[in-house]
Amino acid sequence: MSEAPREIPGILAGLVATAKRDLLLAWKRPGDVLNPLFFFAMVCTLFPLAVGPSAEQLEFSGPGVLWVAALLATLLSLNSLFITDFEDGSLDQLLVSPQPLPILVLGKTLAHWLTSGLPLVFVSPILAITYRMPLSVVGVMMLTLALGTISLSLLGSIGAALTVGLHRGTALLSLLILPLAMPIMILGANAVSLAASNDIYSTGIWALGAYAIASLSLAPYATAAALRISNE
Amino acid sequence: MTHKLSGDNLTLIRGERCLFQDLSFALESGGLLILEGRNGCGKTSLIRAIAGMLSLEEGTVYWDNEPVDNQRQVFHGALVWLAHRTGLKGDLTLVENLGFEHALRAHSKRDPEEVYERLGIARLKKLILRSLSAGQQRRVALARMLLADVPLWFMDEPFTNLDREGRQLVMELVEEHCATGGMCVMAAHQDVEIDAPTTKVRIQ
Amino acid sequence: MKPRQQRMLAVGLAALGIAIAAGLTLRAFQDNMMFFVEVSDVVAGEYPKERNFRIGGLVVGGSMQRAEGSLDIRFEVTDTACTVPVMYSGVLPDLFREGQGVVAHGRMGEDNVFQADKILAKHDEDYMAPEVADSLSKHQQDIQEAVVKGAAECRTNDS
Amino acid sequence: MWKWFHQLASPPHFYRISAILAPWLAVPGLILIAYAAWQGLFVVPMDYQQGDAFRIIYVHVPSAYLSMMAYMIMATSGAIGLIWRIKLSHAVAAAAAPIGAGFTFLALCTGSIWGKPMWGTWWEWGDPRMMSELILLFLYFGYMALRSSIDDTTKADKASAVLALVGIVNVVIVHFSVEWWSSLHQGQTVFKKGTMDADMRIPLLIMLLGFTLLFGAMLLRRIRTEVLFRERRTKWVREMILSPEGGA
Repeated sequence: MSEAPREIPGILAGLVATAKRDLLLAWKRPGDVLNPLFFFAMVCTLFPLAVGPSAEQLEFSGPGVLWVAALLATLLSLNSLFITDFEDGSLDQLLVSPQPLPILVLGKTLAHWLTSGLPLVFVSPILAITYRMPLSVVGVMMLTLALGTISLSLLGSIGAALTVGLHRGTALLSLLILPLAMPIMILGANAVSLAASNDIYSTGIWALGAYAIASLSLAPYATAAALRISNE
Repeated sequence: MTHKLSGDNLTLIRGERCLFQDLSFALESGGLLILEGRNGCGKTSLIRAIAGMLSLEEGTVYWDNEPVDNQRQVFHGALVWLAHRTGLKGDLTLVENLGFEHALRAHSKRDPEEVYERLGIARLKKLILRSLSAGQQRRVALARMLLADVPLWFMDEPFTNLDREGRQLVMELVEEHCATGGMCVMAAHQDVEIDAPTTKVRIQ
Repeated sequence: MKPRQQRMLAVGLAALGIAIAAGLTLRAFQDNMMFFVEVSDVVAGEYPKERNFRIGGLVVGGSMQRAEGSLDIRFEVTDTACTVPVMYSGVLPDLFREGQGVVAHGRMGEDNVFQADKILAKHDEDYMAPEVADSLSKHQQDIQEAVVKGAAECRTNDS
Repeated sequence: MWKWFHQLASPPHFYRISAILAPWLAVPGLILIAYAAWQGLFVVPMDYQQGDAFRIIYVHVPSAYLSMMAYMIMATSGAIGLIWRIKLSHAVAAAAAPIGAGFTFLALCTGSIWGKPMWGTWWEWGDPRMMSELILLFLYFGYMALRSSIDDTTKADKASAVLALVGIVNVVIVHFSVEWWSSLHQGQTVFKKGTMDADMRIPLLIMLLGFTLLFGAMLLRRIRTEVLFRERRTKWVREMILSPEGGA
């Protein structure tokens, strides 16, 4: 055992290491990434089947449907954010790690966004085109989805941390997260609709950006606190 | 440089039950602290509370005479945790698993190859952990402890899933760790034969 | 980096994040205001072309005209200085009354008539007894006359 | 002051004090509500635009205000419990949640009944107040669900306190996002805020006071039950129940 006190690697190293490990895990289990994407695509298919395929209707409901589907898909993927770590004891290791817990949590959330939010952003244009969305609006939609899913991942991590280790965690997670996620969906879907009707949509983009940055700077602390409580 | 871990009047109530009350202990470099008691009496809760994962009803844990709550990162930088659930990812290989831990901690001077060799897992480096036996996985967890190269070991039931040889190995490692100035907190319901200055805390 | 420094950095970053978020929110509100154009600006031609926007003001008394057999409605909205004619097709909200506040959403037609696709009657937050309201509305007639006069002046200024 | 506060936070002391305090809140509260209800229903003239329909504000406004008040109490006492580890404040948070949910529901119902004559619809999806109130109800449900699914009381207290704090921010944001979305309330630049005649306002203020007192009494009663349940294994509860006058 060496005696001299050694320097703990910087917080950036902790963030990157956690994100890298989760990305590696996702790479080895592609199903976890693909399932929410298929779910997203299927929810998007459900609506025209249920509401009817008239072009006018599709154009009108497209932004809303895509956003609701994205929200539900993110919710689906959030469930497993901390569960496996809890079950195999990795969570304990994170809690007694010399790195600050909020940073590690942020790393995990970053990996979650890269494997759930970002793929949604890239898949959405295909579905948007089937909803007859013009290309200029598709760009706006991708931007809102990108910003919105960041906040969804961060807010969702709070809920996932609160429900980790509970028996009926899945249903409870939705109950906790949906009210928190509503503003994001309102802002996102509305900005896309406004862009589609050639209105000024920048308000929504700014507000989503504000939401993302605010949750980026606060949510990791709440998640870390929730994790410590849940894992007691 | 010697270290000191001590607890003062620790009280923990879980749900309705008071698990322990006014419990105190002190442990110095080179020593071994064994938490004893029947199954389900709160050993695990106590060791988790000392490691800072569980908040106590009352009492303070000190690391080098400074409350742990004031210096969580210093304290956590000085300890490793090994429990029944190993905290290793079944989908990753041995090297990937230990590499993660390596990135979070201060870099150790120990040679990984040497440690793998010693624990008899050198051959398994490229395999994913899921394909290893429970005992082998346990050895990987032990390798993580050695590689962290820190003074304080926390071991919650370290002998589960181990054959006789494995048990012997754990005892040897702990002895060696204590002999070189390390310290170890262990929760165990079996008798432990380790040649180190031992303090025992019995939970009723 | 020492833990204390780390904590300072963390708090600093969080505060910075909140500040940026607050800035972005302000920006969002500003952009939202672009939706809303004062009636006087509309008359002066300062409104977003090719885009929808909102105008708001009082419905000028006696300006409402209904087309027979359809839901088409035409009325005038004033900000007490200028007036804009508004066309709307659809069911008006219950609280829509002459002399009351209204917000119209739509775009400017080429004939300088505002084509509204949404009409929102302002939910009146004045609560009073009918007698009080009566006396006030008598008073309001004077206001209205002034308004119409003002609007006329505005038109002449323009021409 | 601090000492007095600390003393009050001890469960047995609180239990004694609250027993004396509760009727002093409940009785005046009920009297004020009865007086204001009589005023509001029969004495106050009807509104020049909404007729008699506006009288529902005498229930609607107090319950809407209390729905938010209860949430604030729930969140702040949760935070106090989290930071200073005062057990009683967690009991307060737990007790406030169902009452708050009740008032939120009442506010939504009365609002909806009012909406029918006012807007011609029972439910207006675009109204920011209605939406934020509805989401407040969902937050209460989530809070209570989280509490009930964690067996360990201490853990449930802490976890739900975190949730309540996160939710507080959200109610504000929901309000603004819907406001922006529906644009119903745009135009503050043109119309100034409303006013109310004195003879309509005074009964409303009395009603607000009455509701608040009644809420206080209800909250105290619930906290008492909560405290008794949480402390059921302790010595003071046993002594109190076994003593001749305490069992009642």
